[in-house]
Amino acid sequence: MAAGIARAWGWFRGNSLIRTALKPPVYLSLAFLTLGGFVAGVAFWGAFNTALEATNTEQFCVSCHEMEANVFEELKGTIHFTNRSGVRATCPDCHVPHNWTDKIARKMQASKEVWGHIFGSIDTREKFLSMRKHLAEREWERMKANDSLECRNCHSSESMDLTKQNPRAASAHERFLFTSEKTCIDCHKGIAHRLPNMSGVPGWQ
Amino acid sequence: MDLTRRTLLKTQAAAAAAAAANVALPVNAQNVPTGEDIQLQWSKAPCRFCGTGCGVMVAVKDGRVVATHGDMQAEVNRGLNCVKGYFLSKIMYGKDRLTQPLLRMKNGQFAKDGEFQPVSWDRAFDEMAKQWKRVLKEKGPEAIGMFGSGQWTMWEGYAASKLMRAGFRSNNLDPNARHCMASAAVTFIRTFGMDEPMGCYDDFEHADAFVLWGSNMAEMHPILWTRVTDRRLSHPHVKIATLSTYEHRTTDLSDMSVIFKPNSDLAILNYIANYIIQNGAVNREFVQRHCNFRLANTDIGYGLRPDHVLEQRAQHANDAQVSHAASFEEYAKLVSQYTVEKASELSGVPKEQLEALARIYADPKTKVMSLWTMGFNQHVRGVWANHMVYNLHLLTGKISEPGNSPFSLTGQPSACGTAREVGTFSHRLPADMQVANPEHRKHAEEIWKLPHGLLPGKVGYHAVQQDRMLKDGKLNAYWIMVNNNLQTAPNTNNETYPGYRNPANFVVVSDAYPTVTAMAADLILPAAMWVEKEGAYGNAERRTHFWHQLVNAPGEARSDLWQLMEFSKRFTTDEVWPAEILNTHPDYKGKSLFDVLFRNGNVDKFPLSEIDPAYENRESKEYGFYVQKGLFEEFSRFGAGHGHDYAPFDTYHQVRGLRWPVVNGQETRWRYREGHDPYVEKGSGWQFYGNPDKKANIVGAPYEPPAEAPDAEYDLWLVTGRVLEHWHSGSMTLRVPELYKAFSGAVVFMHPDDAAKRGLRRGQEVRVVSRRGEIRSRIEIRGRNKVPPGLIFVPFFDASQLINKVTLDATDPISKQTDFKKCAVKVVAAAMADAGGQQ
Amino acid sequence: MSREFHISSLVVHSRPDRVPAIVESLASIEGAELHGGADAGKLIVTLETETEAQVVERINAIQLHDGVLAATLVFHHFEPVQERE
Amino acid sequence: MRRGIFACLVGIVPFLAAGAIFAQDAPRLRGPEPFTKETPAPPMQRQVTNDVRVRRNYPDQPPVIPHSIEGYAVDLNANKCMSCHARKFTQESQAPMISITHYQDRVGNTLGGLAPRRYVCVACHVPQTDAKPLVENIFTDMDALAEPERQPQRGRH
Repeated sequence: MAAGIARAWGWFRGNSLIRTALKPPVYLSLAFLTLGGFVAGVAFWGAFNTALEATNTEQFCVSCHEMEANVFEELKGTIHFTNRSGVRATCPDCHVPHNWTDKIARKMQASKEVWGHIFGSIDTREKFLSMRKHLAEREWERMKANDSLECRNCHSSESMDLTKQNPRAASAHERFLFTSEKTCIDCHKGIAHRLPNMSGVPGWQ
Repeated sequence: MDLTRRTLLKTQAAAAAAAAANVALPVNAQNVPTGEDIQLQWSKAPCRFCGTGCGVMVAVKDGRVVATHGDMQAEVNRGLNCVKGYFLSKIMYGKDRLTQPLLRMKNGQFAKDGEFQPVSWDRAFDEMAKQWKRVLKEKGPEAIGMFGSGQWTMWEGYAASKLMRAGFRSNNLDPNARHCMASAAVTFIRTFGMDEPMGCYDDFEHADAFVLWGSNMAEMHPILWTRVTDRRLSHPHVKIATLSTYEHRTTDLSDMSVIFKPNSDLAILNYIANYIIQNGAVNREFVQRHCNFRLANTDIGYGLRPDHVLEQRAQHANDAQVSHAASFEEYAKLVSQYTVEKASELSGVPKEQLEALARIYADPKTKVMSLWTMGFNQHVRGVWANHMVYNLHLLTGKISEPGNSPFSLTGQPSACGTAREVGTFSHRLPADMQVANPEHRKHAEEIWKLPHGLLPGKVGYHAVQQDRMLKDGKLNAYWIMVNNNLQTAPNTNNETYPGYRNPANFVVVSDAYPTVTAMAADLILPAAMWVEKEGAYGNAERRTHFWHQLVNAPGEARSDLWQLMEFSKRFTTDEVWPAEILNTHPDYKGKSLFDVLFRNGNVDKFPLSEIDPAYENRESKEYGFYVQKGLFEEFSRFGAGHGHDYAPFDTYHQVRGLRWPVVNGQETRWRYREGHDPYVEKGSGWQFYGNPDKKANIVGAPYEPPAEAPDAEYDLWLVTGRVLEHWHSGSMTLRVPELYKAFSGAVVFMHPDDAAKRGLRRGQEVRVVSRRGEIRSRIEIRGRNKVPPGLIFVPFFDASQLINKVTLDATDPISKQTDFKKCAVKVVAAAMADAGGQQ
Repeated sequence: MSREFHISSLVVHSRPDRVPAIVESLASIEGAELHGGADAGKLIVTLETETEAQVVERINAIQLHDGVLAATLVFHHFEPVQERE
Repeated sequence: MRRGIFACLVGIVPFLAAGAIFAQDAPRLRGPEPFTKETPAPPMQRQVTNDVRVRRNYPDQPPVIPHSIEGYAVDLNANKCMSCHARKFTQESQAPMISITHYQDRVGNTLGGLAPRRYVCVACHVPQTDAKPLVENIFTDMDALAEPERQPQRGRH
């Protein structure tokens, strides 16, 4: 794997266009630098955001075998995949915050997953299962910390109509959600993917 | 506060405890405000459903069953029942119970195309006897047949066997157990020379590892599964490995879930044998002292009709059962082809998983219990699959001791007791004896006090063959009891239904409810069920379990036993036996079959006074002797003294069943093992005494492909089976509202990707189409079963979605058991197909 | 919380020589009632309690009694108290 | 006597009698008529989710589940049912506690919690759909038998 990265870097350095681009400028006007910098900035910004959006799709997420064979496969049997009105929650809906700064922070975290992919830390089902608790706990912590922000992007507690919920759900929401005693993820674990070993997790035995 | 209700509950609580402890409560202890009105009479009975054989306590009040609960004293279940068992109280009370015989008639006469009309029992038996006599006269005994069941009580099966074989002189008697565990039964005989498991349920509490081969125990044997989960969750070292073609509730609780391509279990089993040999894990001493090696004939066909191209092409379709003596080296060479790479390639299972599985068997310190049901038995190579798992246990010597146990589970409450021990298969007599063996027939004739040479030696038609012969017009008088074969047989549209409606045939169905099969019959006889008659069942661990008649059947419904005996009165020996036999035995002349079969000095030996006065017994009261006792005691003579011993009749009414052989009042938990089995000689360790040399057979066979596999047009595997809440064809459980509401209709379990690929959504109506037929059903992509892409699962309980119109009538060529677990189908949207059809 | 009533029954396997003493002590346990079985050494006892915890507590109390081999719970049923009239 | 009357009736009302016997949603229990006829698949039924406790047929019957259990884990990792019905969670969840019979193991010892043999809740407790029963069940509640004055018409058939 390390050899592959070295090879890519070698290619990158060897390419003549890139070599030229990397040379320090000999003579350029300040105006050009300013304007050019602005244009380049816009271009870079656009490209960055486009790239960011491209990585923010279900298609991108499941392009990794680890995601496709494990968590995505499990999602398919749940209500977040198919439901009455046909509104599907895709991976980033739940796992990537919608506002920009949180999104970037999450993306930087996610680069770890790329390393995980490259080094094959969960490339078999068995490895994935043995890591599942760790992976799940990280997501639960994140969602707990942001007060289940991604859940609330669709399921706002202000927009709930208790008469449309079954009595058990209505009473639980009234007692725990509206009073802010609990947040979504406290109760709704394992709704999109299968659960890890829950021993020691509060509320489970 | 409702004082009355409290008192009522308290009385029930006390009665339940008293029943569990076998203590009689003094009358005054139940002297509560509502008086004797709320006293319930509690009695024991085995559950009516699967082969587990759970004990239940049944409460009767005013001639009606009002409650049931798990019997605390029953060893099998110790107080637990599954949801079906808990609702046993309601199975007899569907409002559409059949209460009088119904005959198809036009203008007061029987007519094949007539409408069902109520008739008296006399009229029903008259018509039936007329038809039987017509067929006997025109075609002889081979045109008479009967399809029975592993749900018959033992004496009903025994009486049917006597009536068919000795009365009508036909071996065309087969139970629906043929569809259920014939592969297991046949392989027991081929391997050990004797039928039924060597171990017992006590193995559950001793095993270190459970390997399930094609068995979804969590749904199909839920109470045995409680014993497995108990062991697993209380002992962290215990592991469960489940092999299946899809994930289900059992894999949810398994440490290892091994999902393989249909039929490739054969390759996996041979790979494990190879691993055991390659890694020096063979128990050499055990193998040398206790095993023989044999190699099976290969390329044996698929039990289809003989003119089918697959049969024509097969080299050994006609001698599939033959095997040849071989050496260990020859066997080792055969399995050596099954490397981990090859097994992984054939099965689609990762190598690491296969190796982990093989280590379970190879490790001498791990006690392994292998369990299997229909995944193994309903298999075009079911006998081979059974052999292969015995091979693993025999190679490692892990057999016949607590926790080391190859264990075949059964699907019906008396598959073992009635189908196997009593011998209601077309090739069997009681106590593992064979109709083709003249010595065995002679023995039967002696016990039955019948003239020598009376019993026919030709093996009769097996289940699938009966359907084919009905269709072809070679089987013309046919009686079906306690089963719903038109819903449960394979390829029913082409192979079963045409035979029932063939104008040359007269078809009689005895059942408690108007089932699919009953509705296609010419005469329906209303049957008593479960505790409406005195009965005996034999469960999967050789446990014989009795119950008393607790209530009367409604209306004119009568037990199968009464029906069989009553029908026998309509024939004299002169009408059904050959003149040469009667001439040499003139004292049998002019007698009724009832006289020679049931009033023979054995069956009528015990007076009515021996019946427990607390219980009703309709049949005995009618005939003036204790019918059930007479039949059982005559039957038990077949096995006495050679490994099939039963306790005296009355004992079984006291205990919660006993596991045979019962010698000197002691049941046997582990057969063939010194110290546990009284038939094993001291110093021998193990003796597989069913075989003359007291050795077991390790039989080698290869992987062979299934009869039909998905292709470009029919691109999916179809697997059929049961669900927890419904039992078999659902004729009882669908009539219990709670069970019906728990699983209200069959669905097509499909992988979400397969659904998406076909543009199908959850709940959408589809057609499941094979080369043989099609049904309409609905798509389920969630729920308890998670199938892999390329495979669908459809349960068969729903009479409005007869999935067996779609299945293939391929059988194991040796056991003749149908493969309900694999054929090729396609699934298309119903709306689309309809639109296409209208153009 | 709405009140409940719990009805349960036990089989108390007892050493035959201790049965009279056990029977006597049962009388002092609230809600316990003996229905029979003294001859067989298997006492049939029902418990009427308001919570399940009391059931466990009482089984434990019975189990600890000298001469009791085992107290086995056979039946347990509870339902809310119907406040009628 | 009964037979005599019955015999008289047979001649007059064969169709009525047959009609009464088979009056039910035919294909759902008896198969299509004729067998070869195609029948549309019944719709998949909706789960009952009203959380209303259902009266038991007899005290020994396991109560049915009045809510959906779709996606609930009952596996080696987790038991979702117990996260509400275990004793320690019932105050928060307001769910009925598991019966204390569930604390006893196979040999009769009382344990501190759910006995492992009882781990698979769904083996005995099943959710319900709102499907209408295909045929009436005339099982009679023992209370009805015990208290004649409250007894509904007893269905002798």
